[in-house]
Amino acid sequence: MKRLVSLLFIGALALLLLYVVSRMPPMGEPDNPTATRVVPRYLEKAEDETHTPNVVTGIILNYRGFDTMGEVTVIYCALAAVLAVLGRERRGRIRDYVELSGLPSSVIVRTMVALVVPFILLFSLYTIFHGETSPGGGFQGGAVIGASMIIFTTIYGLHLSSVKVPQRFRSPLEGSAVITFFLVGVLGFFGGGNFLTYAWPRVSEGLHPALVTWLTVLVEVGIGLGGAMVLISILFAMVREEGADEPLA
Amino acid sequence: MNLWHNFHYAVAMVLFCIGLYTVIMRRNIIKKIIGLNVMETSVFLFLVSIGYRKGGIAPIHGPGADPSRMVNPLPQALILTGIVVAVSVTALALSLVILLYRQFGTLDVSRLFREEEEEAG
Amino acid sequence: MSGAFKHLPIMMITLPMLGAALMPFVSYLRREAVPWVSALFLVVSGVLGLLLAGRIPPDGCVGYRLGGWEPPFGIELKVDFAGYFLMMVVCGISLLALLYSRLYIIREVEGGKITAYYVLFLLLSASMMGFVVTGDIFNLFVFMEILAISSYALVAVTGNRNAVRAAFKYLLMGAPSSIMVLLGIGLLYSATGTLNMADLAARVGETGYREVLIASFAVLVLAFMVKAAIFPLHLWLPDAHSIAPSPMSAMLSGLVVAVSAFAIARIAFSVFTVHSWGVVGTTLDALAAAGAAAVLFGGIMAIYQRDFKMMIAYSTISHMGYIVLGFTALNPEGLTGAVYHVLDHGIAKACLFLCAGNFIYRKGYRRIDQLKGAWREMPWTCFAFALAAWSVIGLPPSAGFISKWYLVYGNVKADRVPYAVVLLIGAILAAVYCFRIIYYMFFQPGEEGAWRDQVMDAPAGMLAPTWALSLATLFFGVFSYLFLDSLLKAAASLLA
Amino acid sequence: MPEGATKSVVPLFPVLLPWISLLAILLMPRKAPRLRLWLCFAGSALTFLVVILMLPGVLDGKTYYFKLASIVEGLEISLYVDTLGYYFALVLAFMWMLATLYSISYIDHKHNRFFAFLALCGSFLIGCAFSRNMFTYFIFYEMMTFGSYPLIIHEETTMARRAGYKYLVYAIAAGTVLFFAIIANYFWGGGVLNFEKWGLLSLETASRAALLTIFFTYIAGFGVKAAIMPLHGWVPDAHPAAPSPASALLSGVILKAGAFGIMRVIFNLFGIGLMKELGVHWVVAVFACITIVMASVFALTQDNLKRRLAYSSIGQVSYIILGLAMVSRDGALGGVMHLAHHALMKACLFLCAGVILVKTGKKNISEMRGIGYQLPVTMICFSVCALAMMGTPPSVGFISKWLLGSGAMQAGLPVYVVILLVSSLLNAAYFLPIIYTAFFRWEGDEEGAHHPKLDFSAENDRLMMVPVVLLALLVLVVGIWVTVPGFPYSLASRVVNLVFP
Repeated sequence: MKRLVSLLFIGALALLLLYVVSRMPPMGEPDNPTATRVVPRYLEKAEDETHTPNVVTGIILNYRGFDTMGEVTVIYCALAAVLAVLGRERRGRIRDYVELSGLPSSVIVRTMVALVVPFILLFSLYTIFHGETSPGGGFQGGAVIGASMIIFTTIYGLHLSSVKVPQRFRSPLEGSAVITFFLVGVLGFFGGGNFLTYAWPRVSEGLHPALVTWLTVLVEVGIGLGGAMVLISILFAMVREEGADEPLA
Repeated sequence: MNLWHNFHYAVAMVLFCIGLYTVIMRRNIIKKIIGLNVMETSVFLFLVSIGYRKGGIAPIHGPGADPSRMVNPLPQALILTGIVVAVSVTALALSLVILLYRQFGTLDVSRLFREEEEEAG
Repeated sequence: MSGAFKHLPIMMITLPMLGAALMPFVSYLRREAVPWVSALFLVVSGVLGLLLAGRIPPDGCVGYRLGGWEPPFGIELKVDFAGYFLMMVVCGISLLALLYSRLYIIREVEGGKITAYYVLFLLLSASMMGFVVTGDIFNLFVFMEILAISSYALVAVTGNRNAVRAAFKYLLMGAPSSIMVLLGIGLLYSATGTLNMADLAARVGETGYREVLIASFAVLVLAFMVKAAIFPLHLWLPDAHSIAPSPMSAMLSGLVVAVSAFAIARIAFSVFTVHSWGVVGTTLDALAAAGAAAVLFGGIMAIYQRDFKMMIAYSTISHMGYIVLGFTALNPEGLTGAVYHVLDHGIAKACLFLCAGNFIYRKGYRRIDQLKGAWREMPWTCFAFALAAWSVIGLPPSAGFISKWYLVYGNVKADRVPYAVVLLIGAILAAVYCFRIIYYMFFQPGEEGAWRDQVMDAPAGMLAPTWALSLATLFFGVFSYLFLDSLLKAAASLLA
Repeated sequence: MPEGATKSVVPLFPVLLPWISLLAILLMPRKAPRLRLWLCFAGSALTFLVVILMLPGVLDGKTYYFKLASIVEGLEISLYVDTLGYYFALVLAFMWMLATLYSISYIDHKHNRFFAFLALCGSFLIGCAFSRNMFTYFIFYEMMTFGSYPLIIHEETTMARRAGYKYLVYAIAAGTVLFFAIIANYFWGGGVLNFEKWGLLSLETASRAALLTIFFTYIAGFGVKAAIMPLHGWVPDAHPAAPSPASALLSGVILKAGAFGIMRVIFNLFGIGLMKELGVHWVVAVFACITIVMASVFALTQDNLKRRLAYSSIGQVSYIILGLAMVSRDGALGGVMHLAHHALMKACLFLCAGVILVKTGKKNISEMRGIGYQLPVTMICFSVCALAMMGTPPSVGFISKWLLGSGAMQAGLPVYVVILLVSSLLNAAYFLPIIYTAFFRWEGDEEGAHHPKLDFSAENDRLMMVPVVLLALLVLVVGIWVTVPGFPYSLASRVVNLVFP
């Protein structure tokens, strides 16, 4: 019965949504509201105004930088949420639960991972620093770093990876994305602009392009670092299986 | 007909409903989370398709890139944020699942909630 | 506004975020400092807000362009008086709940999670402050997500099985609704090509895609109805709000749902403005009907609860209906009532939950009949509870009376006498469930051994926030004239 | 700012002074309970003194005004002393003082709670009397309603709890209706609720249907407090359950707050002109008549003394309502004056009942044989007041009934006179047996035993006897020297002259 009602409800919803779709502006036409409003300016002026050839990066970090600040806060929030649910590994006691993780694997796999991980890290750096000219950016780079640690952890176990990225290094850096954004934002005040203004009006004209570029890169690095640390911490919190055998309550 | 022309949107909507169905009807909570992700992805598909432009090129300035032919970069920027949000929600949901599994030893939603009724009654 | 003052709103929002980001570091240095440092950030934020007092023109709004980009190209904060007012409400109540947490939370949450608790707490309040003043609809979504994720996690923070289950239920309803918000924003964007609320308002009137607009409005309203727990979509609320640790229940019940309900008003008035009410009117009518049902349903369910936190949670459902009925009246009085109700409901509900927390902290009691005779042992908590309940019922001179006055008046003015009557019945129901508890606490002899004969109330660190809130219900009732004039003007300009 | 009013802080003092009593209770050391209670009394006496000091000004036709807060344009919380409000304030401040004095030796447990709420209710009631508009009135009225709840259930017996529950149910429902009435008035009446004119609404500003809605919701809202049948249900339970000084106040003053509200509605908001135009006052009058007769009939069947007095109060308050509903000059005068007259008589009766309860422990009339010999002073006072209630001259009861009868003739409806006569007969029917039982029956009288000797020793408690005797004397004095300035007539006639220009 419940199944039938749900099916009917969802079917009706689907029909309604399809009807709405049929009334929407045709996709891809150049005279759609989406193509004629707001966006042309981004496409035409972004390079001059944000000094990033990649318009998407320009929008993310500059025009809509505050959204991105929200975004890094969301991911930071997710970390805090995961930690609030699962708890962080305790300082110093990490050995207790190390042996539970780490898949048994052959020498070939272990060697390959050890060889590949540095290259992945290098690639992530490229992604971070090249974000403004090509697809990529801070968060993607951070995610790549996180992915490298996932591979590493699955093969070598939590203990070794937590030695490589110890808590005392990780936890202060987890908020670095938010902090960077905040600092860059506040610097905007002192440069005579608003929060998150990159092109400080008070600084002489000649400095502008370089300043904007450097601030953009700074933010990218902050996002990358913070994102990576957050992902690694989430990973550790989830891999950790302390007292997993018996139900707690 | 517009629906045919907008088939990207239509697919997104159908995916959305499939995701919703999964969330509502599946009893396994991991499948519910998968359904959630399907819903999210469908909306991303929807938004990216809004930004599509016939014969468009990537919105990156460079030699030979004509701004008037570039696709709409705004939805892409929004989707990046959206993806991060989706990842965050999924991470939280999965950690809740871990905890639920530790405590109840089951992923079956009907068993989770049947117990609740027993406790209440 | 000129000079450095124009930066204050953004600092109010971002400072708690910064605080949250710094918290792991603080915790690494000295874990005991975490609650105090978190409180410090909220205090600074609140002080900045106080500096703004009198600088927001009541009949207009102060725009703040982030990154200096003019709208609609950049993101804009639109701080109108109503938004500023709600920001201060959020800041104040969060601060008190945070201070309360310091002693309470070590009982319920294991040590390793406490830092995460404060991080989430700060993010929750920062996101709510951003949520009420942002002028960009996608930014609204981002803040809403921070809000949602931190509240899911905070429900589960105790890690006990019911809490995790309630949090998961909450997430299972909350996350799809977030996705629906995104879908609604997508639909809106496809029909107008812009995300700035003011620009949207201008475009909504001239664009030709009526069906898309209606669909988008309906989807947004539906999604926010889940977030605000308005009647048929309230299923997650009673569990989540009653099982969460008490200061968290105070935040969730007092602020989170109310702010979400206010978001509907923001979208209805700032995006789909007057000239499209004809288009979206049916949705608003349906919403009002749902609100009326919520008032009655929540009130009746609250009467039948045995667990007092559960009762307060159902009362919240009822009060969300009040807010909805207020702004759907589509006149300044109704909207003022709704905004003022966010304030007084927030204060009173937070106070009730903190009182409930005091009982749980001292005695571990959760059932209503265990409160018989509580007055002898915990008089201060009981008095605070009575004062807050006074406001929940809406008796003069509490703040609840003022908002009830405007809600009913707005509805009468909008020629919706049945809804006005529903509001009054809601107040009667509130009186029934509140007076029952007051009666038990003060005038009923307790069971043998349930309560000691000497006064042993909650520690001062917990009583102080409780009492601050309960006195605030009186303050905002007696001194409501300080705000109402401006709020009415702000409401009128929001509706214009 | 109302026309011709003097801006003055004076109205604020009576409202704030009772809070001194409250502070005294909260701050005084626990070791000096007696001193604390005397401070309470000092607070209420001081209140009365301040009210008295305003008398010359009010008799000169001055009005005082003090603004507390203005919520928005047209909606303010402010105090305003006009003749009608002052009249009510004078009555209640006096009653309050006597009740506080009486309570000092009457209340034997939980002093703090009782005196605190006594003081609070006093403050709120004076706030009611001095309200400038319906909004302010409502605020004070509601606070007073819930503030009197602890007084009613003070004894904490099962009966008191049940009565308190009933009281709450009625009060909440009535408050809600009243709230709606005020909103309707505010909206349909053009956003004004002020009392300073005699007739504010008119058929030009509002439609007939709207005016009728407003009128009847007001009557229903205040009717619960004023115990118009069928809204009287809480009264017969609350009075016997409450301690005697609280019952004296309930029927002496708190019931009158409802009647006073109706006065404000009829005189100030609607005005006599509009009342005549609308022509619905007869509905209220019919309800009042039914109440007068039925309450007396119910009173006959009660054996519990306070319950009988409670039913008597229900009937008597409806005299006031009837007087107002006659829409005639003398009727209104009688109604307004009866407010004070009934307060004097009924408060005295309840205080006597309290003395009987404390000294002999007897509640029911059938047990009171020969009680006039045990408590002679009390019972003489009781008899004086009971006779006054029947309308025997020379007493205040006679004055009221005379004026009401004359008003009925003015209104051209002699049927009201018949009602009044019937009611007087019924009053006699339920009061005379009490007097008879008290003085002409005694233990063993059927066997021919001699009646016992008069025994004054039980009445040595001056704190309780002073209010009783004072009230009984006033019942006579006010009934004889009617026109002394400060007595009800001097103020009520001014009011009526203003209402009927």
